[in-house]
Amino acid sequence: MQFFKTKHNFLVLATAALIGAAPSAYAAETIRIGMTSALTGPYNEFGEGNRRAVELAVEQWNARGGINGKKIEIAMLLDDQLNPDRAVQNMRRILDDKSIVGIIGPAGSGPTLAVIDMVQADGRPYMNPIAQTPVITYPDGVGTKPRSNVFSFALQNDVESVAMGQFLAKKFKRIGVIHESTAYGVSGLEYLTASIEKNGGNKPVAVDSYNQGAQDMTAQVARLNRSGVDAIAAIGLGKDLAVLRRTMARLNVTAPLIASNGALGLPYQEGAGELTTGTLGTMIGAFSDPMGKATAAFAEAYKSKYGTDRWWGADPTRPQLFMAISVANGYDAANVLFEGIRRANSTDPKAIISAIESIRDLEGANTTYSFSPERHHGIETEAVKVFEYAREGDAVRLRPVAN
Amino acid sequence: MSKLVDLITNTWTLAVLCVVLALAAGFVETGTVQMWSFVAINILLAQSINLLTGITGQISLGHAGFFAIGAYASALLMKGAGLPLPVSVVVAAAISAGAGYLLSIPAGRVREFYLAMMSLAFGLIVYELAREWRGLTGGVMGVRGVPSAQIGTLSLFGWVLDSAWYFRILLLSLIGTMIAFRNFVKSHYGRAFYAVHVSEIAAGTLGVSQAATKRAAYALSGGIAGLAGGFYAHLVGYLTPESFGLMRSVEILVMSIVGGLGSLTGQVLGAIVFTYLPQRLQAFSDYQFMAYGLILIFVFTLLPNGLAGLLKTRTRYSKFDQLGGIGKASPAVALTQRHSDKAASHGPLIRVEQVTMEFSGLRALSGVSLDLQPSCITALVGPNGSGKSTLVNVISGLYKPTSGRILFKGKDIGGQPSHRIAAAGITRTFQDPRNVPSFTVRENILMGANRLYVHGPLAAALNTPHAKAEEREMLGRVEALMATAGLTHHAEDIIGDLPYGIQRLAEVARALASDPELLLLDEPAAGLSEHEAERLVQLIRMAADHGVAVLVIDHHMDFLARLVNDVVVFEAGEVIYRGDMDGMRSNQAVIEAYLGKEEVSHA
Amino acid sequence: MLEVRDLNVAYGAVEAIRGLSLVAHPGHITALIGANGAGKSSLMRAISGITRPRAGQILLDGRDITRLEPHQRARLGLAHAMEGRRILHQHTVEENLITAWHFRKAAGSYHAARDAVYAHFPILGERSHAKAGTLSGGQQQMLILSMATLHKPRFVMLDEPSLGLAPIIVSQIFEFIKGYCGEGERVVLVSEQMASLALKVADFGYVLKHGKVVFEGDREHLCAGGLADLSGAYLGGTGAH
Amino acid sequence: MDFLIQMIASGLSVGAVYALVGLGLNLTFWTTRVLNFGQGSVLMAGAMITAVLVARGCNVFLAVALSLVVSALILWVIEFVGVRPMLRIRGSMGWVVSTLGAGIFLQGSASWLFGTQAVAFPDVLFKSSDTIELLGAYISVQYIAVFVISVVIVGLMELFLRRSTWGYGVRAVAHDRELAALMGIPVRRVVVGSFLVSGLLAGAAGVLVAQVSGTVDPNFGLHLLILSFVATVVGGMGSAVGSLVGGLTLGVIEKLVGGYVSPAAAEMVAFVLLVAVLTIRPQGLFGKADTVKV
Repeated sequence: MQFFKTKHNFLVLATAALIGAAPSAYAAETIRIGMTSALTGPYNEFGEGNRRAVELAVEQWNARGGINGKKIEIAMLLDDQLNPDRAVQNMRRILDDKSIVGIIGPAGSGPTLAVIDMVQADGRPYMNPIAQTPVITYPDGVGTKPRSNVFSFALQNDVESVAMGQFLAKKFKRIGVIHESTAYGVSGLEYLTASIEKNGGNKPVAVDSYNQGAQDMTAQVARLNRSGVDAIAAIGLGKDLAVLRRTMARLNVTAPLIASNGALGLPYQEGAGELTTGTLGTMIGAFSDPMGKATAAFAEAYKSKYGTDRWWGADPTRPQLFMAISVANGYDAANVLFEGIRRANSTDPKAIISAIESIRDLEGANTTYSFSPERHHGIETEAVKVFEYAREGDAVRLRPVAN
Repeated sequence: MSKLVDLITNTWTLAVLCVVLALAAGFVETGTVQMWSFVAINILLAQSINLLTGITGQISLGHAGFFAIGAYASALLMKGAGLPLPVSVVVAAAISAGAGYLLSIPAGRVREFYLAMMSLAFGLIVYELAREWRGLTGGVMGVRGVPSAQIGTLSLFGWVLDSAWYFRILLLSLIGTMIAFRNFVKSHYGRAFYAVHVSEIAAGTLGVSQAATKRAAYALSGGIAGLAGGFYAHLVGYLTPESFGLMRSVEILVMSIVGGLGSLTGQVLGAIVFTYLPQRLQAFSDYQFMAYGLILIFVFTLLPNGLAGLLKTRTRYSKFDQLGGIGKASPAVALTQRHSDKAASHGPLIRVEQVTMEFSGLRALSGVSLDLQPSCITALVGPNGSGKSTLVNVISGLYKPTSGRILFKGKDIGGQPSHRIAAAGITRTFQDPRNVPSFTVRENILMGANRLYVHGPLAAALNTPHAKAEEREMLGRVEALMATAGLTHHAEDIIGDLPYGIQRLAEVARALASDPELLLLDEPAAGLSEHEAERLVQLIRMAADHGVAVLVIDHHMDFLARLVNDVVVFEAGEVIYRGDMDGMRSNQAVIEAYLGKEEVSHA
Repeated sequence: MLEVRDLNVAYGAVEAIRGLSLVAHPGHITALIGANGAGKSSLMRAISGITRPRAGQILLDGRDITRLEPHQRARLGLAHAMEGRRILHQHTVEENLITAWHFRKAAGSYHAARDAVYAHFPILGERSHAKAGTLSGGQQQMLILSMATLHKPRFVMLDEPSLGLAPIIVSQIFEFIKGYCGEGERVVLVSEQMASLALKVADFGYVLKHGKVVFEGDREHLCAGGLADLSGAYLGGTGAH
Repeated sequence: MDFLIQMIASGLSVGAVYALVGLGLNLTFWTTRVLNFGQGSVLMAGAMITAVLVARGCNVFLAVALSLVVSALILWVIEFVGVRPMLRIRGSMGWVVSTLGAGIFLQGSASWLFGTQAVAFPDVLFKSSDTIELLGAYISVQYIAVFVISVVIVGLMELFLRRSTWGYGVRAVAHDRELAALMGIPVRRVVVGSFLVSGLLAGAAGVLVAQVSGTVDPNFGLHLLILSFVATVVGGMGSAVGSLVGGLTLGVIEKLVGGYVSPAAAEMVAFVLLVAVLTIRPQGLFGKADTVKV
């Protein structure tokens, strides 16, 4: 009997599986959006942060009576755990629901690259909050035609590397670059090199890579050191940058570390401990003093809804800079999408897209947004600053470096 | 209950199901069709690893490697060389089959843990290559813009494929592969693969070369996984190395193990469950990893035979059912009749000349010589450890003689690998029966006939008339042998569950199924009941009547007495007597060596 | 006294021992005679606890040990030398003896026991640092005997100690067994395929076939039965019926 | 010159950890013929618990001790739910699935309890800025400490296995369970013991590695586990010394290739080495050839 039971359940599961999800009824009275991101799993920091941001935005709009009287509803909130196959399957489910009006995408370059072509083929407005690789928005390279329906709120590699490149070119002669070997790291390297040269610096004298989660970087650091670098530029996640910093200390490498945004997050600060002092990192400047009105408002709203959680950061009095790319980007993505729908006063993709393209000087948490048919990315170079961990008394604070 | 099982495993039901799916694909949502496609791909992967790990017993932790090779190959061939879908996936499969063949060369030499690690290394090497070989694979940036059905960029001879049609093509290839795979597994090749799994030594004595078998298994398995990879590439349209890491290999293995290693149906179930599980688990949100972990931990305590255990179906390794029995057409000949005129005009069948066998100084055989004539039954007796089994092991090629020659039909076979010797027509049995416990009696005996098959793997997979005819003929032999051995009513029983005596008989029958010219039996009567022993005598007599030369090791004097033509007595690795039974009984040397002095004084 | 009461042992559907009972008395060597697959080894494995019986009882001096773990039985002074030269091949002779010694209730010192062994089998002393796997068959058998009897256990089971050995060695081994059984009230159970050999040592014999006792009796009885009958019995002929 | 020294130094230290983990895998493999795919997560647990406890203001050494105990217990549970039941089912390879499941479960629990973010690992042994100078090369004291501790532990284990009574017990069980039982060895207790010790080793390795990397996250340990597998196989499953030699060889080669060829190549070298060694010597460098009996 028991045997029959399990067996029976199994058959139910199997058949249920075969039938798949039934199409949800078209609900005209609400604006339905879909989102897939890394909500759980080892890489959920950005995904979870964005979920909170999007839910906050929806709450606020609905509190204001929704879009032209229609309430907003997150009709599909799926978890891809940063796994490309899962992302593809989730995105497929979202696209299959014809009642979905707008889409907010995955939390990394890998899964985003996996879904982006099908999204473009589908044509509905798609917001890319996190993935930094520019090819997501500009398949044929920055400056060329963007994908018609893809808008980016991420800190694109090319944008991020401008500030970094200027700084490096100005201050250092022999630059060594180390990057994680992922889509993000590799394209980051390209743009950084380009930017350094554009700003009249000499191209990096040494370049090395590491795998995410590497626990020791002796080989890489020693190689850079051997080629006599006077600065080490790094592109990667916070915890890996911490390993890098510690390895530098072990090999007594004194050249300064100038890193991508990862260096400004908690994992780096905790992992590198007191070694953080002196590290420089590039980041959207929004959350540094003085905060803009919109930014402050967002921070306030977030704090009141979620309190001072790990996305807010260690210091309860003020949000960490890192919020800009783990939370605020998602918040702006949602707001711009809704604003577009509002302006279009329609759920027709074409209309919404052209409405978004018509947006000029919209105050967002991270920056002031302006889009156009040629320009589908929000964060621009002026929004990005270089910060330094400086010792103030017994505390270590991040302060912007005069550029 | 069992009716339900019959229903869902019935060929027609399955056929109908497939048709339904193919039609439905046009109406359900793309996402659903896409999931079905993922299932189909996972079924291919599961079958591929099942062939290698489940059937041939070679564990693989690197199947993602084959999967990746197939995917990248097909993607690049189509993107770069513009090959059409059928060509690109087939070539991709061929390439990763090649990779499998190459891997088998080092992997064939290692076992269990070491094999697991080597396969793991293989998978990770492919993964690292995919990451680092930017020129070819695009490195970590991956391959973008692979022609893919879901984006509508995939076309076949100008006709643009949508997800539904892609799924139909995939389904068709899956069914094709499954049928071919099934036929292949049920052919003598499948049985050979399984024999290598159970006992490489026994496999050798069936004329199966374990090295060649492993090479074939790896190549085939790689090929199927490569095919899956090809279809995967054109399903998702974007390839990143991250899709081919260790976790993918593990997933594939888990799918297959949970499905039930060795069972073809089980693989399908495993694939279905593990394709949908992650999606369904999303409901658990933060707990889904824990849930998944718990499922993996306890699935085996709950389903010891995997999902296959649920449907009480067993994968059978003969085409008996397919052919609907053996039909009347089959001639009931168990053995080929060889002219059996005892006149030794044409010399002995086998001549052992001055054979010596030493193990680290210990002399098991010292200068043994003896001849065996066709249709002559010779007993080999002597105290334990006098070298009887050693002689059989030397003749059958398990040991390489230290010195001396063994002339079989005039040519020296001393020291040749056992599978060659078996193929030449020398078959032996072991003191402890070496059957495949999970096979039926019929399948076990049929395995013996392995060396007689002439049809090739392709014929086996396609079930050509010739292949069928041959299988039918062999099944006929087996039937006849079982009749003589009195095993007919056990034909469908799993041999592992049968009494010792029956297993012994079956093993002798298996030896005869190879239609040998020389038959070596190591204590065949040990542990047989009177009745079984009688059957054994009949079997051996039948062999002799058909011109087979038989050498029997045994202690049953009375059993031997009513069977053999002459006796060879061993003592400490030397022949101390050769002649008839009565002569032996009165021979002083024998009595002393065999029975010891005191008893004689007693008697 | 070692006693077995209607024991049943089965591997899957294969019945190896079918309702077998026997008694082995102290001070006597009891032989189990029978061909391959007759159930000699299965019986011994059940007694020492390696295979769990389906039914039946095993008693040492009246104490029921049927439920005990093998190592517990070993510590009660039950030694079992399995067939097929089971020793630690990768270990040296010395290490084999040490391992055999340390986990059982040991009376006296290890060194004394070891020296006794080397005194009785000098060859083992000479090769004490050689890997056991490199010993000759006879030497391995000696080592096995020594390991089994190292603690002077009261109950000793030897599964085919003569297997594959030259007659001289065999008689040497049997001498040892006789001697061991003689000193102290010890119960010794020996299995043999060849009655002739068994009768060289045994005081009492059970002839097994298909997991049953088909013929039993003391030495005289077995011999009186005459070799022919006896051979009939253990060679599977009709003599026994 | 100083470059070479730095490579070798870090290689030795990393390699010693491989050896430590490898030895843990070896122990359980000897007694049960099962490979624990969950071991990586046990490393994680060891390090994670230490980190969390210290962050909660617990004394460092107490924290380490506690985490070692927990890791041991984890392996004990794995043996109970994941290994023992599997061994009853012949040839099902269920243990692959169950031990893997255990690992995933641990990962899941860790992310549920402590979040998925990398947690800072306290400086238990020295600071990463502590270095000594040798022939013009700076060598981290932490590396030296990690190396010394690992080697000492492995050495002690080898001694334990070779000399102590229980060591004989483990080796006997590894060689022949039945024979061991007949010698009066409590096989079950030896098996459980081997898992407990394996857990201790894993926990220790976790702490040591975390000390080098500076952070722990739920994903921590898998990569290390794989490389330790490789080290063990290269050294040969037979002996603790084998694991040590295998580990050190692998660590040093990895760093040398990383330093002189490229870090990318270093990722691959371990596996190429493995295939190469097994092709030439199927039982590994120090392994004993398993004899096929007829």
